[in-house]
Amino acid sequence: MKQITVRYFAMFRENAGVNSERLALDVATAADVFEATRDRHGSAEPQGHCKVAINDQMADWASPVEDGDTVLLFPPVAGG
Amino acid sequence: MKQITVRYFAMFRENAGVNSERLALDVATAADVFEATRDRHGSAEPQGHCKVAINDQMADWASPVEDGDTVLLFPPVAGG
Amino acid sequence: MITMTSEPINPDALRGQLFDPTAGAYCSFEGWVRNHNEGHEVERLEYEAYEPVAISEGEAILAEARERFGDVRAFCVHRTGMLEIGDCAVWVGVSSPHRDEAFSACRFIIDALKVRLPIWKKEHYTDGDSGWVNCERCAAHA
Amino acid sequence: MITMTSEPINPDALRGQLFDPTAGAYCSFEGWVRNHNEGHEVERLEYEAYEPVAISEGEAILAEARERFGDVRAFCVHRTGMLEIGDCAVWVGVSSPHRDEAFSACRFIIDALKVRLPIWKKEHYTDGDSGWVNCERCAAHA
Repeated sequence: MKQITVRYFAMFRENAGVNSERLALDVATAADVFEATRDRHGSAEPQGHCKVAINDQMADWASPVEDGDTVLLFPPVAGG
Repeated sequence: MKQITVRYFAMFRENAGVNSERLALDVATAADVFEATRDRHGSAEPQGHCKVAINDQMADWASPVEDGDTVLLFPPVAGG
Repeated sequence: MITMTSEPINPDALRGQLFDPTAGAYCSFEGWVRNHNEGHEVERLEYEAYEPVAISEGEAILAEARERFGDVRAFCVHRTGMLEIGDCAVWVGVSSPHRDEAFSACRFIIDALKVRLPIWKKEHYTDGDSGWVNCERCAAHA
Repeated sequence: MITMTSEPINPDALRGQLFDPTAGAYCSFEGWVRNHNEGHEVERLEYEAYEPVAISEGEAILAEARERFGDVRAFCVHRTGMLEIGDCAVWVGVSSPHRDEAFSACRFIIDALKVRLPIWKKEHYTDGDSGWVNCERCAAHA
């Protein structure tokens, strides 16, 4: 198990009801974190429409996550 | 012969030494006026790079000119 | 340079920062809050941004623009918080020696900002509903 | 609307005239006097325009832009007289519901203005020479 801090934004935050939470997760990649939090909070947004950052760096869903990492889950963006 | 007022702009005006002049010309088209004034003032600018207006309306070189018309000779433009 | 601000954007002041004696062309783009979107009457918009990554991604986009279009100076500013109809939500300005590069770089930058920056837009409709733009199943009107 | 002016152009005031609650996009272009052209060091520029035809041709170009790009509002202003380095020689502003049309119409308008309006530009160089731009055999440096 890894200690992962997950931060939620926009509709993900509204859905989770918290800005962030620290979770003990059995995960290898950013995609695993996405799935774990989707199961936990019941979001229906497809992963392919979302983005992820690890420790403030944009990342791929296949990027590995390490114990102590902060994973930022970004729902579909709409700047401009 | 037709009485034609010819107006010169930019380098054509500097070349002719006048803003405009009234000429009695044996001309049928705007192109004829261009040639007559080129012979008169010695401009070397090719007609294809220039534009013409008759009585403040943009025209073609093949446009007919009538007695009393004002023909505006525009050297190569460079707006913007 | 890219900045995020909760204050009104002042295009004229920003434009002045792009002056350069070698620049013959300036192109700017602004996104304004309009009163409708996909058939819904919009009353106001709320922008949320995650600034640390919005800034670093924005700077990466500006660097890519310089790499692609050469001798261009480019700035942008994005609003956060609550905006009313007509407010400027995003401003992009580019100056360059010639106009081709100014137009191309400006278009490249706004297109990239819209899809790459962690910024979210919640529309508040005149009927009282609201919805996050681009979210398939989360908007109140979906 | 197109206007010609011998006074400095104020882009911010002009931009305000393009506000419209249905407009989500605004694109502007400015031509600035730069300090060089084709290898020559430019000190200042002189613009001469024949206003009656410049205005009627300019209005025709704006009407063509509306025909091609639909729901766009577009204005432009062109300077006349003597301009210094950094001065704004021409301003084009377009607002529209979406950005594709704003960019395309703005580019169409500036491209057309440059080749269709009876406006002439004389460059004054730092070495004291001067020349009409685009004239093959008339410029002092030709």
